Amino acid sequence: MTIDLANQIVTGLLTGLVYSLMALGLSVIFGVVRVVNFAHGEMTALAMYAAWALFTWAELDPLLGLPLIALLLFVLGYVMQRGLIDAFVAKPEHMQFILLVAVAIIMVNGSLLVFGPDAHGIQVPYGFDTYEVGPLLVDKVRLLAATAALCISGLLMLFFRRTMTGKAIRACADNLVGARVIGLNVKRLYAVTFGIGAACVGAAGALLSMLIDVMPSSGPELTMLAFIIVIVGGLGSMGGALLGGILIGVSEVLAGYFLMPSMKGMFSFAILILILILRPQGLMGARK
Amino acid sequence: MSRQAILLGLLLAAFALAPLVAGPYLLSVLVVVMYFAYVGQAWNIMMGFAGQLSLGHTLYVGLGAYTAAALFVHLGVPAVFGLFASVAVAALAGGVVGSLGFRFGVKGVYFALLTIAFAEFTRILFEHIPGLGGPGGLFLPVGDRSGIDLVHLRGHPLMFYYLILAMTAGIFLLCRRLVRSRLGYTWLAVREDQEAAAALGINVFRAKLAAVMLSAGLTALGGVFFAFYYNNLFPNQAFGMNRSIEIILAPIVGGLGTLFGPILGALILTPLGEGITMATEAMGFKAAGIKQLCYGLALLAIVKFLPDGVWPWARARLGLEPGDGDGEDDR
Amino acid sequence: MSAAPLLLVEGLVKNFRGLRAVDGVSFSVGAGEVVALIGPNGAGKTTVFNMIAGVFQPDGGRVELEGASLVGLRPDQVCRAGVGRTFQLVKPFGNISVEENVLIGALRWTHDVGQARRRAREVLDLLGLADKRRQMARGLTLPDRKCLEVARALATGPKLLLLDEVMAGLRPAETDRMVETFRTLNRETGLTIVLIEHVMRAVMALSQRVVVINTGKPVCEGTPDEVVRDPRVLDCYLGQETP
Amino acid sequence: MSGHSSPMVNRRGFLAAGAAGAAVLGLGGRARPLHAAEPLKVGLLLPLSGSLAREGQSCKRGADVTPALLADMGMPVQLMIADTETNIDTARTRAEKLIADGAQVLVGAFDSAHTLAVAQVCEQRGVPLVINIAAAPNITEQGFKTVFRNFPTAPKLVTEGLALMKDVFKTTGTTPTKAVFLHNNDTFGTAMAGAVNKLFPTLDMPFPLVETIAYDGAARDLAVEVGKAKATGADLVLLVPHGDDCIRVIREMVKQRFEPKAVISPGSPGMYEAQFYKTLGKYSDYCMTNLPWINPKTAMSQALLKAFTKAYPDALFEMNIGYTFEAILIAADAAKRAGSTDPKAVLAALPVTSIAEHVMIGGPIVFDAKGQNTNTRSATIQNFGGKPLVVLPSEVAEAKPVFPAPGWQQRG
Repeated sequence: MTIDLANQIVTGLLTGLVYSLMALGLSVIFGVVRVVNFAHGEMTALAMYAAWALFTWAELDPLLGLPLIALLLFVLGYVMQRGLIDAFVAKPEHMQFILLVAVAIIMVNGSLLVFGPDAHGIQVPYGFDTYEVGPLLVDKVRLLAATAALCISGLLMLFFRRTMTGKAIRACADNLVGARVIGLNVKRLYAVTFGIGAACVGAAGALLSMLIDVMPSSGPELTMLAFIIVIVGGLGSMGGALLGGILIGVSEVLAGYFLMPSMKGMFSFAILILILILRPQGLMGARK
Repeated sequence: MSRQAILLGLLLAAFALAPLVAGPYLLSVLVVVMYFAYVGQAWNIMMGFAGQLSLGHTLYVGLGAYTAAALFVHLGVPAVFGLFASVAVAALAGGVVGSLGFRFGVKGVYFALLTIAFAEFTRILFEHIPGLGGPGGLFLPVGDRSGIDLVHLRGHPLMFYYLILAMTAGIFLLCRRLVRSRLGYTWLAVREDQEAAAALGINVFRAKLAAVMLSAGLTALGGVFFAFYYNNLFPNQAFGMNRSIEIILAPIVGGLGTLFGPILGALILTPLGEGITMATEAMGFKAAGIKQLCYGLALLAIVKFLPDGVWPWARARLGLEPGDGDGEDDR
Repeated sequence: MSAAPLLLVEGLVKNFRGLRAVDGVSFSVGAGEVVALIGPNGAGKTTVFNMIAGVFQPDGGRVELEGASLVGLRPDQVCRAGVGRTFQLVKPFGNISVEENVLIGALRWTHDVGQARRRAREVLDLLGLADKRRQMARGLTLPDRKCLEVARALATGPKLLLLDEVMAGLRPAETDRMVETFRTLNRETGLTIVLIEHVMRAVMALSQRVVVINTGKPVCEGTPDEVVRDPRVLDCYLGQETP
Repeated sequence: MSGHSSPMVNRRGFLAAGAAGAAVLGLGGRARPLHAAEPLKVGLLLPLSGSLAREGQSCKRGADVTPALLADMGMPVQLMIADTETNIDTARTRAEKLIADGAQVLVGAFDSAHTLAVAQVCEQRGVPLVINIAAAPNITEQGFKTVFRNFPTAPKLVTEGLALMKDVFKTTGTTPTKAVFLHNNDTFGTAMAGAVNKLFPTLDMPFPLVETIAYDGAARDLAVEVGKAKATGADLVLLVPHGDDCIRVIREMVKQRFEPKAVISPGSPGMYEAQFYKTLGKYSDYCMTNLPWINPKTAMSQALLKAFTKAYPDALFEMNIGYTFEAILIAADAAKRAGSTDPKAVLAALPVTSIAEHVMIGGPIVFDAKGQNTNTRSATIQNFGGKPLVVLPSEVAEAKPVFPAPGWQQRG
């Protein structure tokens, strides 16, 4: 019983880390551009399709294809921000929402047209391997994916701390007027930020493609998941997204284990409601 | 008579006479149009007038639908009485969402996410209530489809058409009164600037709560219609996120906070969907998904080029700018 | 002792994150008086206003209107108690007409929209905005917005009007016109006014008494003429320039 | 009534399937329709996009190859295919549109909610609806006069599914000690679970059901669910998935080294689908599903298989295809017997349908007073080498059942 539970918690933790990376993209975008990307899950699904295509047609392991997919999504994000979203940055939230809903509809049905309605999954050769760590069984794919997610998150934090572009982006987030005054090209930085957020999604999608199957209708589900994680951790906070992912991963495991598994989603939404009411800035966000 | 009133009269007459020329197919499309005009208008009270963005509005559709349907199925309560319970339950739910959100200062996008969370929570909850069919669905006995029984809401599709037409006309007139009432002005003030509204003696919390509860209660009536028109309810269809999106498209495309917006939006969107289906079929595109792809592109174009909605744009072109009448400014 | 003053502020204290923004400010305003609250930037004037208006709750001290405490009331309750206010950074209801902006103020005391509309027109006439009543408020110039701010507050029918820098940014002629309006109002309706103002021309012309505060603390109080001659007042303004 | 032109074939006759097949295929020439040249316009409603796109498109593949086959049998049909977009509003308006465009019979609509919405339109317009797939029992409890369903209700699926399990144990001589029941918490899965929990105690099953675990099919990952199932110590897994969720279940079972004697579905889609085989490879083998299946031994199903493989060489030939074909067949047969494509005439002919030779396993297609075909019958199919083979009932079996299944690690 306890070993089973411990196994489950480890699984939840590892899976949560991968979800974190996806949510991190949402958080970065909101933190800087102040636009909630309601097409986030759909973009993740696109990345998963890309991983599947590379795996199927070029026999490229998703872990190796990851940089390429991240780059692809970076370009997509950059172009989306430049060509579409930028005009809506100062518009009210419901306009941004409808815009991104339209984008999501296009993505979902575009992938239906291209890839068909079937679920696509990737079976890497080591897909069924597990490590025995003491009494625990640790799934190899999850461990690899979680490690990769953690590394990428770390790199991203370094990017925002150490590089000029990263610092400039943070300046935009902290003080937009100030950033304009000192001559930063805000439009370009926003596009870069959206691109980086999308690249996170690309990386997360590549990793997720090894864990779950992708269908055109996978998108909305993933969008909701990203929201829950980011709100729980703190919208706009990078550490918060990581924490939120782990928390949601583990709490769903616990809810599934002790309650009815089909109700675990309800549990996540209950956490979301409580956080929104009691601590809307999230666990790691700063109160405005 | 103002030009707006004439336009309104013409529109109502056209819809009332539509069954004379429209076949059952067109009528079924018009029912969908009217349904979305109705719930869009109800949503508009909360967002367009009081400025509170609800992205989980199907919560109230679902609660309204399930309440009246369950009362009918389990206790035999006629729809005409059940709808009061529906309105009460939905208004209460709106009160809970609103008071929690407003009391704790949940604002903007956070409030919108809160409404989604409540809707999704309720969806999963309803999947676990066996008495309401769970995910297996709640079925209403269809009964006689030829007569007209407004008490039980059983009857001919034409009856449902006139019912939803009356509901849409009713909510239009109600909203028209509301925007010119003390409460309506209070909402506008809250929508525009809460701090300034409070400084003018407006109880912001109460005003917002009134908007949510009224909007929720009216939306629930749409849910009752939905339940008795389709005669089956499933949590994922009654409470699903995509239904919430469908509800808010019409008023936003038509023009947020305007009276004609939701109607115009619904009149554009539903036929647009039908039109795209026919056009793609006529052009020989058989692939599934192409219709929604075009729909998405059309939606994108509308929000991009007419960000204030179609009605404010059309109004300017029709010479119906507000301020023509003596203090009877139409929104 | 005579009847309670219209507004009594005593020993008002407010801390922001350990910083004492207002520290022991006291003054009282009799019915029908016009009092100016002046002081250099950051002196805590607006914070005092916000505590009177119920936006902030004071950490210490009393605020009373006609002997009844205003502490603990929400802004809308303070307004309904008879205090109208304007905001330093104007907050017009941008997407509705000028007349409707004012009408909403008038709905404070009447439930009849028609009556509120008539009141709104009177107030707009009084403030010279009548010809712009159909415009959307967001299209107004800054002076007109300031004017609208005052009109809205006036329409609520206040006993006490709190004006937060309504003359700032106005041209001298416009300032004079507005000063004249307030004097008329004060003379004819007995309206009590407390104003925060930097434009000394307006302060001198309008106020019967001036309260000076600096870094949250009271400095002195007197007639306009007394205050401008008070070396402490000069000090606090000059002290700001020379560190 | 002249409608009885199809030969009634009793059960014994049906079991001697091969010969009867030829006879029925020859039937076309015998009945001599009055307006042979005029094809029946069949409006087909399926969720081709939206969340049920996968199932809907699978049905559509079956429909695509149908007109040519029916034409060969002297039953010309013209298909008018409409997409419900997995949306109830669209389902209803599309149904009206199809009728407005001249559809004489409607077939559909896969999803129970949409089917009921369409049924109301059909009832109103006097146009017959032949349901290809939709398991909610309520559909045929509404007293509709125009609705005919050639698909078993959930209780029937489960009753037969559980009975077949006993047959598997009897045939193989092994009986499990206890079972755990995992099911998808969607419309279909819940209907099935309700039936399982209600019927299980009445069917004298040789093993106890220790726990029922409902899961959200959309849930990203099913590790907890499988972990919970493993913790019960059961040696049989009853699984009611609804699509690709079974892939995630099996994958987790392998990873968590949960080794039951078998994974059996009492009647649900998933474990015989192309994606299942492709993704799981050798781990997909030996899983069993008890459900209505295409009878591999009738001439008509062989003809359908041939046409299907030619049109869709990569797609799996499964239940959705068979039932969609049969629904259209039923409509065409009625029109032929009526000698008219007029909806009224077709409607009059439908209640006396009796099609002995068809593609699904089971007795002749006949409808009871409620419009329900009571002769549907489940079979046990088991996966071997990435293909589903019929293992029971033995009359139509293509292979022998293997139980218990070899452990995950023992597979080449």
